[in-house]
Amino acid sequence: DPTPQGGAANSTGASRTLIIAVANSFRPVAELIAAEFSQRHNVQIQLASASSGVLANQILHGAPFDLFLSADSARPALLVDRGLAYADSRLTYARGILVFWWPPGGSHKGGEPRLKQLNDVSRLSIANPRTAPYGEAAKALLQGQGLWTSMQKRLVRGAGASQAYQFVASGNIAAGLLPQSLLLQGGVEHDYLVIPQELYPPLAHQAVVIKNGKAQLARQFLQHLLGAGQNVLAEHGFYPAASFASTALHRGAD
Amino acid sequence: MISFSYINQTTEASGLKEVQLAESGLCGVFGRSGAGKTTLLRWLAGLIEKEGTIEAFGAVWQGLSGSLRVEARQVGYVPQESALFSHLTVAGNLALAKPFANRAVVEKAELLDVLMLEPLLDKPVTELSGGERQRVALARALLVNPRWLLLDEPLSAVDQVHRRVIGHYLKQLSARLPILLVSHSEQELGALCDNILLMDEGCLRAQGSPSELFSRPDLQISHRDSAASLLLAQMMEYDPVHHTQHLMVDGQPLEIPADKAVVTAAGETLPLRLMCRDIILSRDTLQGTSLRNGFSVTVIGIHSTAESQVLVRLQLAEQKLLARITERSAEELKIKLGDPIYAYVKAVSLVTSADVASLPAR
Amino acid sequence: MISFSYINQTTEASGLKEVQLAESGLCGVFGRSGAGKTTLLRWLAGLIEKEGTIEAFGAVWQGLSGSLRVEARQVGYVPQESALFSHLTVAGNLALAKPFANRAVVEKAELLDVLMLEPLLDKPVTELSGGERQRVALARALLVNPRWLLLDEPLSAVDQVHRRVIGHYLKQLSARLPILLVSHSEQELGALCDNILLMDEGCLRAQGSPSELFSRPDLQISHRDSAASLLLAQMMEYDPVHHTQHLMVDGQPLEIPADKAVVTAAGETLPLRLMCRDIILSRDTLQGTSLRNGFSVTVIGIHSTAESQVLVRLQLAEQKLLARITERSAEELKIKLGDPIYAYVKAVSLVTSADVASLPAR
Amino acid sequence: MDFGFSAQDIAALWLTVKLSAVTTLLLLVLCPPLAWWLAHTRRWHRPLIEAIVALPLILPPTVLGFYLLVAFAPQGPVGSYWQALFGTPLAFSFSALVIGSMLYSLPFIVQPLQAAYQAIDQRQLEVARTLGMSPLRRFFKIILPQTKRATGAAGVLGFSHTVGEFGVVLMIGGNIPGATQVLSIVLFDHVEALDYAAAHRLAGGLLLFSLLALSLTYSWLRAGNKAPR
Amino acid sequence: MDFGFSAQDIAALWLTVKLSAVTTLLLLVLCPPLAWWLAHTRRWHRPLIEAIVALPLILPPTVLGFYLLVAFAPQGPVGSYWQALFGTPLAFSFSALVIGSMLYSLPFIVQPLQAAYQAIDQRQLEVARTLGMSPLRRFFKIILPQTKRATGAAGVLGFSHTVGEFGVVLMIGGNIPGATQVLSIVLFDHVEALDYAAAHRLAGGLLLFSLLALSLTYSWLRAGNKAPR
Ligand SMILES: Nc1ncnc2c1ncn2[C@@H]1O[C@H](COP(=O)(O)OP(=O)(O)OP(=O)(O)O)[C@@H](O)[C@H]1O
Ligand SMILES: Nc1ncnc2c1ncn2[C@@H]1O[C@H](COP(=O)(O)OP(=O)(O)OP(=O)(O)O)[C@@H](O)[C@H]1O
Ligand code: MOO
Ligand SMILES: [Mg+2]
Ligand SMILES: [Mg+2]
Repeated sequence: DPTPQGGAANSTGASRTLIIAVANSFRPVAELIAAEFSQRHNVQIQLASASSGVLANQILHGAPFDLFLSADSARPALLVDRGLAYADSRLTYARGILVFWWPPGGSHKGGEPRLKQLNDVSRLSIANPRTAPYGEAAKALLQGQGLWTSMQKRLVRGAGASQAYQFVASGNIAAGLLPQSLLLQGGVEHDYLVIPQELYPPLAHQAVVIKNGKAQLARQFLQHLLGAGQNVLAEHGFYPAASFASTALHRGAD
Repeated sequence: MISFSYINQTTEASGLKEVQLAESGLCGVFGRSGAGKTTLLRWLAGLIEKEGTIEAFGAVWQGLSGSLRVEARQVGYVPQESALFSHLTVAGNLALAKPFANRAVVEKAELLDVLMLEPLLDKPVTELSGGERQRVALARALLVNPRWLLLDEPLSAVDQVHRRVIGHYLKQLSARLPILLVSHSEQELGALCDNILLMDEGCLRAQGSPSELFSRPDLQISHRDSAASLLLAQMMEYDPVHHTQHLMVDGQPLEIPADKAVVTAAGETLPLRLMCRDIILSRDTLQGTSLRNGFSVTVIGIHSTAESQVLVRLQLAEQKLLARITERSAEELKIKLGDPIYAYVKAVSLVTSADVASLPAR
Repeated sequence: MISFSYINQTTEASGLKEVQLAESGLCGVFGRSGAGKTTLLRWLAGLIEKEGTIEAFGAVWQGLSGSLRVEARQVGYVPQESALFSHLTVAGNLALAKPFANRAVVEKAELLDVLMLEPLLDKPVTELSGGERQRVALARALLVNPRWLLLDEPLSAVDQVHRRVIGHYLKQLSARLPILLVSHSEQELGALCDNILLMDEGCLRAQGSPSELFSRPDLQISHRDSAASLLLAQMMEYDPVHHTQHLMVDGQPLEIPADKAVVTAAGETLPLRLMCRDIILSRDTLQGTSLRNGFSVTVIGIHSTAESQVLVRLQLAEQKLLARITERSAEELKIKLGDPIYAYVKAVSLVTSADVASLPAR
Repeated sequence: MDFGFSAQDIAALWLTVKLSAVTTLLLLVLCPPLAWWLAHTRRWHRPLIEAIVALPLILPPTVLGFYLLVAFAPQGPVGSYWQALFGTPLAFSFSALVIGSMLYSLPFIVQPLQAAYQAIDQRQLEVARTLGMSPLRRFFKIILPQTKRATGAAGVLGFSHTVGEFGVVLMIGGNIPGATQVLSIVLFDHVEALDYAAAHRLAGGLLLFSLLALSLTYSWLRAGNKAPR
Repeated sequence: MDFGFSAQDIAALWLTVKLSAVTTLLLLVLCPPLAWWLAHTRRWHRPLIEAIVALPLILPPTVLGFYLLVAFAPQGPVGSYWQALFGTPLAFSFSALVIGSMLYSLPFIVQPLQAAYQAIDQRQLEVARTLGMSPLRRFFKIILPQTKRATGAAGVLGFSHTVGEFGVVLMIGGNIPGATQVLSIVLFDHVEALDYAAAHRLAGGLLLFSLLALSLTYSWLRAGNKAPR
């Protein structure tokens, strides 16, 4: 059993401290929920954020995290496969929302764009489909629209969704296929189209409780996230987990 | 005409106001270690800033309106430490010395020959001996065809054979090119220079011909063991049998080995350096000795120097001569001011500027 | 006893097999620029590898079983370029010279005094003049109380006044400490050294006393203008009235200015250097001249040198003397082998080792 | 040529070499005057300039990249000027990568050069002036040859640093295959996607190749520079 | 002290300074012998070692971090040894950050030192040997004082590089507030979270502070090092 011994140093003497590895894109929401949780349960919570890929790598090599909130479902599944996380803890806690954002600029007037206009943009910013779930979703959408091949030369890839957003926000790229959460966070309220759910595979954000950590506390937090925590999701650009059939259904989404 | 005034703020008391030099000739710079000789040369080359004024070759090099750039002064400078370009060979160093304008002061082939650099051309300069380095530095400075040559002890690590050959070459060059030569060798300066600058404590103290400077009893220089006088002699006929050269000094004859006079043609003037300690005074003419040259002179001064010696100042028709003898001799000869007397000198102990060439084969 | 054999693969033909030196005394190293003097000293110090063997102070420094580390040789080395520690002051440089063991060769205060370093102590060495740098390098080498002092032209940029003072000091030191001194000044070597190594083309050519070496007609050295003989004189009484010192050379009297003999007590031996060109030959004794010292000698050799000059080899009772006169004089005096003759010399033109101290105030 | 590298890998390799070479060459042209000035000026503000040169290091590359992105935007201070000048947007172009990489590697070129220039024997340069050599001639004939090794070593460091550079390039390049997708990004993507086999293959190949190239470069630098006696 | 910095910022600042200082100090102790060896050995494998020193640069920091992570993991080659020795895991500890940062900044310390050592006047060192000075004494009395500026400048670069370092630290540190969360990661997080106000404040403060610190350091280095005549 390759179960890592990691976390021993950090867990001693601070048993009421929970270390949560959270994907960059979910961090702002996680902060809100964590604040509420730690007040209610007198627990100190440390959020360690990075891209889901980096976090998974770290957990694979003994990172002392108790809970992993990934922005996808493949990486939590891998951790379970490797025996590093509890299989029964793998749950979808939120779903991402992909939008087509085309802010005004140049001859473009702004307003809510239509899906057909995807092909009109000079350059389109997406997250890297290889590493970021939002990129994967964007790719699926473009493939569905028959634009994937023809737009290759006009695609710009951010390492994560956040970079892809910055490309557009800074005015360097005309438009992007991005998480709604980021737009809300950046104060963008117009000029985007929420892509219909059926046009891309569900962006299931899954969590797992890491073995050798404070599993009890972690499960407690997860419970909170799936309960009271769900209320804040919508206003931050996520679909609640329950809004999309059962969590069990999405275990096999990868 | 070159003229400069060099101001040393700290000890400006008794310095020379201004120095004037002709646009040819070899001028020596003499003074103790730390006297400021290097500093003077660096200032003249434009490498350091110091109060003073310089006018040379009809242009102001340093004045009220600022200072002429080093690059534009067109001097040939040999620093005390050679400062060869350390990444290059000898040939590489020489190649960087591109001639200024189209003056042709030296011929490269001749220069390499005199400085014996031919066999060294392909050596990296980091593998040269001390004397070899100095010769390369001198060649490099000359190859730019400079307007003025500033030499800071350029031959201190060169052996005496080479040193004389090169000294002689410089002397010849100085007919066309003014040269400032720092040296600690009074003999060298006396034999080569027309003019000497004396430095002390950062100041220029005195300027004059070697004969003047080295015989001024107020300057310590005349008290030295190596003090000497300079006489100008007229070239007369050559005696091919004895291989000797006849000369005339203020109307009195003199005969020297011919090879001491090679460079000068009949009718011309030859400077002779007579070491004070080499002159023998006699009441009468001498016979049956190897001493062949005697002048009839008058005593015009008697100065005590080191404890038991006296410097006797002698007058020929026009020129003056210094002799150093022991007090005991002076006493026995009963030398008094105004006395007529004979001053003898060994022909082989004369030093002429030509002397530097009369050498065993290189 | 120090002995070494130095092998130069390229031109090993006519070199010296082995050199032996006493564990005291001043040994000169003489030779042209590029002759290999610096290389020899660096090898002796252990800084470069070269074939050969060195035994010194009862230990093998270089032999079949390898080479003694530089640090363990305990030499005092003054390189040709001074190589002062450039980030320090003079005092800082001297402070790094920690004495080896508890030998006390020099006293620091005296050393600073002789080398006139007191006023320079706080100066960064980058701001020293050439001669000042050399004096610091010498002091630094001496302050380690070395077993052997290796000096590579240590005084080439020092003026003649300081140079003589320091030369004299080294001469005194050499009573306790063997010294190897590279110099281009034959006069300096003749006045200071007991022993001279002659180098040429990378090889050791000859070893001998200065009088021997400088008067060997087979060595080019005797043909030079500055060639000289060395005579050993016995100190006799001092004449306080005339301030002269009486001496005896092979039973013949000699009288010199007393300040030329200050260092030596009555009864002791004083080396005298007689320049070949300063010696005057006469058939008879001379009267009524400032020439006071004549020896009765026998002609034992006549060699032509430069075109119109001859070297005459003279024999006193024990010692030998070289005189250089013109061919013309030789002819007129009819000099033949075996002739008895008088050799005169001006007292003031004698050079003694004491001479170096008889100087204008420092 | 196939060692299990994809076409994407090859394209990225080519782009990386091109980017690093251009960046290094430009730095080696632009830095010497700056380094020379820094080595010899006696102005009071020299330490300030030295500090400014080192400043890009202080920011994490991605953050530096972010600020560059803002500056390079068509409305940004640099980008607008660029667009007016060349008619094309700056960001996400090869030029942007070059500028960003240069900024990021600048201190590693300037500083060694400055140190090397300070170590040059001033007396040799003084003599050069008396020989009438112009500043440019002094630079090419004396300073450059005497600092060849330092310049070479600085170039190697700069090149390597650019090869490994990642944050800045990622931010202002946009990971466009063939245009701005360099090797470091591809490699990062492999790791990020937990595709260890591809990552190992690429990293191993890169390291082996670099080891060879660096060794050869250092050998060459060494041969050209004998230690003075 | 409050310039709008959060407690998290302050903790990260302190950790960053600690990490950079420890890394730089350790490098300044370990690199001189290596640099000296590289500067003076005539062995054939010198270029190889030089190349190996520069090699960490070739990998993107995150990828380098990944391999370190693998090595430092409790089952990894280094991590297991470490655990056996000290009883605590290596990865995600301060020690891991130090080791990673050292590896990453190594070439920037070694290379300038090596260049400085090569420029030292050999004749002075020869004389030092004849004076009987031991290698250690030669190092402390001659080599070190004469390369003070180069060492200082290398230290400054190393320090700055560690402050701005991000990829390696993120990977092997894990962004744990108070333990391994350094300033560069906090800053990155601000940008990633689109909290530009916080990012600007932190970046601005960091740059201003660094500018001051670097300027002072360079002034100090300069004062202590007069150019030789
Ligand atoms: N860069 C400098 N800064 C300060 N003082 C200096 C500097 N260079 C030389 N000096 C001092 O100025 C004086 C004159 O030095 P300079 O080098 O001109 O002497 P010098 O006559 O050439 O001596 P030497 O014959 O020994 O070469 C010396 O006392 C020296 O210590
Ligand atoms: N590092 C070196 N590599 C190769 N050749 C050298 C090296 N150093 C000196 N030489 C050569 O060896 C010969 C002897 O040099 P060395 O320095 O010993 O001469 P020297 O007798 O000291 O001359 P000087 O009186 O000019 O100082 C010279 O021809 C010189 O060019
Ligand atoms: O936080 Mo993500 O996994 O890079 O979008
Ligand atoms: Mg000088
Ligand atoms: Mg030598």
